[in-house]
Amino acid sequence: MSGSQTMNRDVNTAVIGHFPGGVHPPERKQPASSKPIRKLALPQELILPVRQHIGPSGKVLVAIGERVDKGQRLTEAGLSQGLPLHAPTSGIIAAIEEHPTAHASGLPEQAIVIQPDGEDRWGNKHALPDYHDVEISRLLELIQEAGIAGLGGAGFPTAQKLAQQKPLKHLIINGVECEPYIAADDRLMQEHADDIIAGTRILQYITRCDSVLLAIEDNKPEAIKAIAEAIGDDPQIHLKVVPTKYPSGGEKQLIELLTGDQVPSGKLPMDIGLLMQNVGTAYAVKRAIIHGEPLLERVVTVTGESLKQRGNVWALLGTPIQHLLDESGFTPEKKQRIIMGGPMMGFTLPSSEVPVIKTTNCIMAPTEQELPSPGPELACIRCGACADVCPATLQPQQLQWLAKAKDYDELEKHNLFDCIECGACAYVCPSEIPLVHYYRKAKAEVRNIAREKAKAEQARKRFEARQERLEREKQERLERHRKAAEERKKMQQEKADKPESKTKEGDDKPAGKSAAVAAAIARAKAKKAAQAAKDSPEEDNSAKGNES
Amino acid sequence: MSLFGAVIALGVLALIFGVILGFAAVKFRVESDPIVDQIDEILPQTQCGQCGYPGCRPYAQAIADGDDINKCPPGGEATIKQLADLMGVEAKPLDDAHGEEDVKKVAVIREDECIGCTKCIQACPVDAILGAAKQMHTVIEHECTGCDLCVEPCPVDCIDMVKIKAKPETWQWDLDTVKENIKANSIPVKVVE
Amino acid sequence: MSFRIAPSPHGHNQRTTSEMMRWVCYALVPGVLLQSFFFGPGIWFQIILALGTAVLAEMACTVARDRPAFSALRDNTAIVTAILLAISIPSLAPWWVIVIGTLFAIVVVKHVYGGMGQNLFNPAMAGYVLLLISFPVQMTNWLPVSTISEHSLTLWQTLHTIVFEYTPAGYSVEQLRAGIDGVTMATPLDTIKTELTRGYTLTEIYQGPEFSYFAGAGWQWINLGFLVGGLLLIQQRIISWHIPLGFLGGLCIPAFIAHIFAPDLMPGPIVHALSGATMLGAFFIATDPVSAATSNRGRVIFGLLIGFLIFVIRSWGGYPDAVAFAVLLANMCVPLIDRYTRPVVYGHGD
Amino acid sequence: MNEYQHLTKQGLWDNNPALVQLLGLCPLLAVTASVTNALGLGLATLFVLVGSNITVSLVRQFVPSEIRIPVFVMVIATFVTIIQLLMNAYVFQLYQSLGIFIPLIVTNCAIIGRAEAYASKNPWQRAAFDGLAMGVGFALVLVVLGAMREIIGNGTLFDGAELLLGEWAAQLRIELFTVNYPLLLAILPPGAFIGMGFIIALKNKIDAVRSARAEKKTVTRARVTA
Amino acid sequence: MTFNSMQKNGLLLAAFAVIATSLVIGVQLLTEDKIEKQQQQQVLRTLNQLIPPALHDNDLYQSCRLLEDPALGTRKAQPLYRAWVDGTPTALAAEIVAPDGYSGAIHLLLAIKPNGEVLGVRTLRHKETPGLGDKIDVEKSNWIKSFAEKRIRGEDDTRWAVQRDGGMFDQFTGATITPRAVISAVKRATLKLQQQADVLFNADLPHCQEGQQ
Repeated sequence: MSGSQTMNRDVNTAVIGHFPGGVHPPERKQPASSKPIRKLALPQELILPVRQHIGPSGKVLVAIGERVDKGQRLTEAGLSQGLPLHAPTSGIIAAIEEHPTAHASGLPEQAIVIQPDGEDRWGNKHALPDYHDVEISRLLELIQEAGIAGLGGAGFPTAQKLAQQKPLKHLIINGVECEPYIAADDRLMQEHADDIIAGTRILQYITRCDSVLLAIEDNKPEAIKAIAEAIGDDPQIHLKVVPTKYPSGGEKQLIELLTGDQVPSGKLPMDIGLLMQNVGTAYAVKRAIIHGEPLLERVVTVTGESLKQRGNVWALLGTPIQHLLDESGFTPEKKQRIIMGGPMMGFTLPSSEVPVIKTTNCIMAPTEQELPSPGPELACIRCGACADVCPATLQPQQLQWLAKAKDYDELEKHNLFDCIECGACAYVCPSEIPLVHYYRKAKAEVRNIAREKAKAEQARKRFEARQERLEREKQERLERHRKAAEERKKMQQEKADKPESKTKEGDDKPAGKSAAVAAAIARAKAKKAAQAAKDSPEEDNSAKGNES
Repeated sequence: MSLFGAVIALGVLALIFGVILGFAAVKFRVESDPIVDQIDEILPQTQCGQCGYPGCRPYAQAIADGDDINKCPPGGEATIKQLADLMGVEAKPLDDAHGEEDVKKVAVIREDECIGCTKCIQACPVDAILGAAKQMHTVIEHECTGCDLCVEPCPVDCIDMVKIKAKPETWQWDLDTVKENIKANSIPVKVVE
Repeated sequence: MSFRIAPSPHGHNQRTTSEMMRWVCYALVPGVLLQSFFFGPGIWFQIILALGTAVLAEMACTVARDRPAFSALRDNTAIVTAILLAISIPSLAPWWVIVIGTLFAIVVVKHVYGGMGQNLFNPAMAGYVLLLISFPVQMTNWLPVSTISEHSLTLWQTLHTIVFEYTPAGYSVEQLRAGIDGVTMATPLDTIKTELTRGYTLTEIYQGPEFSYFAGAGWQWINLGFLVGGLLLIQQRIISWHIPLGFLGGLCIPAFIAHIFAPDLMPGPIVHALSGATMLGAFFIATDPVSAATSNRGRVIFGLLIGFLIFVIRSWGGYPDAVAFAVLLANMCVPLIDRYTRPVVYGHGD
Repeated sequence: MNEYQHLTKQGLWDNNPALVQLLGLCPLLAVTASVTNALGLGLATLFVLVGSNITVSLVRQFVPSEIRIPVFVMVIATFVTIIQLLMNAYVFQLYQSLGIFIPLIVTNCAIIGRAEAYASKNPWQRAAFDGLAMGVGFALVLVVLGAMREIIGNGTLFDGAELLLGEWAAQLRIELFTVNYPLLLAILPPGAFIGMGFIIALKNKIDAVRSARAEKKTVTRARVTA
Repeated sequence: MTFNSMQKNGLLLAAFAVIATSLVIGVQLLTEDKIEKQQQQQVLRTLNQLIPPALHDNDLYQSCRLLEDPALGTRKAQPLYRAWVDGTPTALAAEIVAPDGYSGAIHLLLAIKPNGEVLGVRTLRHKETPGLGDKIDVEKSNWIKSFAEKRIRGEDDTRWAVQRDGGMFDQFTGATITPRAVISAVKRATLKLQQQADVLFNADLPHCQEGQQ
């Protein structure tokens, strides 16, 4: 705070709003915020999941064995929410395959594996040093083509967020970075304040907004100083220093903090005339427009006491986590945890073979002593500590009961989906209940139920349509039979002496095919018989029934 | 005399109330609630027949007429709970005489073994199998309800019921499965020179 | 390399439930010490009996419910329940009183309702009410405080009385209660209640030996002891101030108003606050989180309700003290209070 | 299982009005402080139930659905009033101790419930039997609860049976034990709630054990399609 | 349609009401006498405990008169029974109320000789705490019998109090309010009945059956 007061610039510490709840976990940002961002050696391979953001994946444009340049597009943007992907360095496409990805589930997704050739050879770049006479739609196109997604966490495609056609009250640039340990944005602000402000001005130009609120937490005096200098005397960009409290960097919380307004449930900030972008995104936009460089790398905080060298690194997208750990002097303890993201919202990785993706802001390898695991879960004693810290003023203890009881209707009535999963409730729970985990499960289940319901509805329609069709066909068949019978009668009357024609079904089958079919049936029968011998005799009956 | 008065008074009162009730019965008649539709809405529409009724709708009708609510294995616990809420009865465990709740599955035809007999197509209650006589058949995965009614009629046993693969977006946050996910799917990276 | 999987958040700051309960026990110490000074060492036997019963009952219940025997003891809540019940009953009550009460509290009120965290009622107070209703004689046999008592019992005499209901010399508790002039002494609240019905004024009643400075002799110091412990709990953030404040407000404000209008019939706020189980109730019993309201607004209302009910029952009800009844009645209102004090969720306001 | 066996099983166990339907709790909780009272009210309820079921069943053809509820209520109220008068005249002592609970039989939902659910749809023989089964089921629960509370709260059984059954019944009184301090809670209304809870829990437990032991049946799967 | 339904339902319901009411009336007429006899016996049973047959040759139940006097503890008229032997007044019994019981009013039956000696007291109805105050019930304890043969010396007779207050009656463990209430009610009523015994035996008071039932 003292740092900000010594500067006679537009540093506005008067915060309008306030958000309820919140916690003050130990910050531990020092190791990462005090050292410059390191450059890493090129890893052996880069693993690029085709889908790194919300929405469908794009179409792969390269083939195995193909040589690619740095910045070359690897996938084509999908339909609505897609984003293209680029080669972070030059090299050879080694594989296109399923690979565990940066997701809590550890489930595999399609990924392009590049083996770097070490040349780091750029392909074509379309730099655009002066964007002011370029049409906004073209700028959005450039941002889209650069593959920029929100680097703060959710990873929503930036161009699509910017393209919303509504007048803005404020453009908010989020440099709060409230999670403990993480100092990626902090360090980026310290080292690239000018780029960030330049990026901010591009965003401002695109959204035609004349009021920018740039928010930084008051525990980052160096960043505040750097940004304040970079802003200079620009009257449209207001630096807002917000008090340190987790989760003030959450989109909804920061909006309440800066403007005093709440984003209505189920709506977007856009609906109340606000748009928020992360400082990292602003930086990426600047690189994309002014330098023509797509999003190829990002700052990742690598921290935790199992590492000797803690700090921030520039990591190419696709860098395996193992590489980051190796480069940071990793000495794992027993039952080591590797966390992607911060201690509050990050998820543990089952394997270090997963890559850095666009939204990876932190990799942690904490020791047990540093971040003790919670003890065994005890029963909720309804102490209300969780409700006191919930920034969304939910009733976490109630949600927990309902989640355990699987009462999904009631969960929705208690606004489960307004939970931002910040983890403050579980952090303070004296019974050490993994509350957020219950909510995530419940949310997944609610979504699943909705999916099942839609599917059931679809199935019902198809079933009914089928029944209708069968009924219709039956009627038609009956009609045909009736007609045929009449015909036959007539014919019989007319040609009473003519013999009946043969109508055997099998006659028109080609002999070879039918032999193969017979063989297949015989095979299946043998199999079933063997099965039946093992199982009960009833099975046998059913097998016989099948043939009829 | 007073006793006689009581009889008269009560008789007259009853007459008046009877008249009012008669009036109300005609004036405020409410259409009966289509409870069967509501039940049918809850059922998973697999049309699998495990409940002992030919399809979901007949079972819905049966529940409305007082049958047990715990006969639907595909719907499982969740469906029983919803039915219990709707019918105002106690939820009870699935009656395992009708089968057990299982993970969601889809039918997959081993296409090289299919002889194109169309028996499975006739068996599929939701028309989720494509194909024609003597042509290879295939299951439209996202239309398949996993009822497994097609398995039995197949003369060459070429239909498998396969667990629906979890995807990151449909994953149910079951942390116990993470290690298996990683183990089952970790593929060594091939290097092509 | 395989790593450990854990749900977020990673790390934890709050005291655990068992630590909180341990703090509650520490905070009871000043009050219990004073109580044992004024009512003799019987309270220690009662606490030991209650603890033993509670631990065994808790283990039996967890085993019966197919859980490891020691799992439920880990949270220390049974211990708190046992101590609260033990210090609420007369210290010379026969041994089976506290055993029945603790069994009822743990088995019926806690485990039958589903165990830890599921109980609708405060187990200690439900146990107390069971005892009060079932054994009114034993439960009202409070000795006069030691400073005005004729008799003071040794450790052995106390134990003998608790086990056999008579002192080694053959006196019953009833006889021990007789004061200097042969008149049986009651608790100050009981004295106020009975003497008021006989037409005495409060001024006259306060002349009696049961009273000194602000309220009942001895009782006032015990209450102050629990107040000190309660303030410690608030300072340690084990409990929030909302319930105690509401409780004392709900009791003292009506008492103050009534006292102004009828100074000789209605005891004043200080007498109420320092009598009976007021402070124990305000800081240790009403604040049991399981059976209390959860939001801060709800907690104030919950506390006010208890305080006001105590005032009403003490003034016009059948029992001299009413903390237990008031707490149980308010417990029943908790779902309603919680429902109507639910805060507006982010994004759902106007 | 024929209809009568089915009705018996329903009334006594599966669909017991007190334990499963939880009907008529008000008189049930109020009078079960002793076996004698419980038996008295149980018999009175049984009688009313059989009577009203028969009557409702007999008149069901004439009663349109619009006024069936008031008619049922009138039938029941008439029976109760008659019983009350008869008890007042012939078993006065019991009448005194059952006091206001006799008129409360009118509000016992078990009775109107049976009238609506069974008697109004079935011939009178069956309705009578249903009333008997349900009434016996209700009375049994009353007696069990009464016994439980009397033993715990008083240490006796059949205390005051002579009021109900005549002088000879005084010998029925069993003094199980004498305590100086009976557990008054059992006799007081809260004891009735707690005791009732335990009886219901016991019943559910028995059902659970029985259904766990029950043999597995198999159901043939219906085929929706060809 | 509407009219039909109204007519049919109205008439049917009325018919049911008439039948049901008639049935009830029928039974009522049949049992009337028996019930009255029962009620008499009920009152007599208690009365006979207090006024033994030797002390009366008249029909106690028929002797019932209504007396309205605040000394009986209530403003309502209370039944008063008078006993004679050969025309000589032998005993007076009255239902009295102790309004200040621990849990509301306690209804008592008090019988005295014309000279003021208490024949006995019984509790008719009360709501005192079970196990504590309910010892005034003769089925629970003999305490109530301690009034028998007691006499009262006047308004300020200090012996008519619980021992704790220096009187001659036991208090029972844990409860003092209940016995205090009973004693003061009995004391007040005894004084009154004793003073007015002569008047009451001869007064023309309304019959019980007329005033209340």
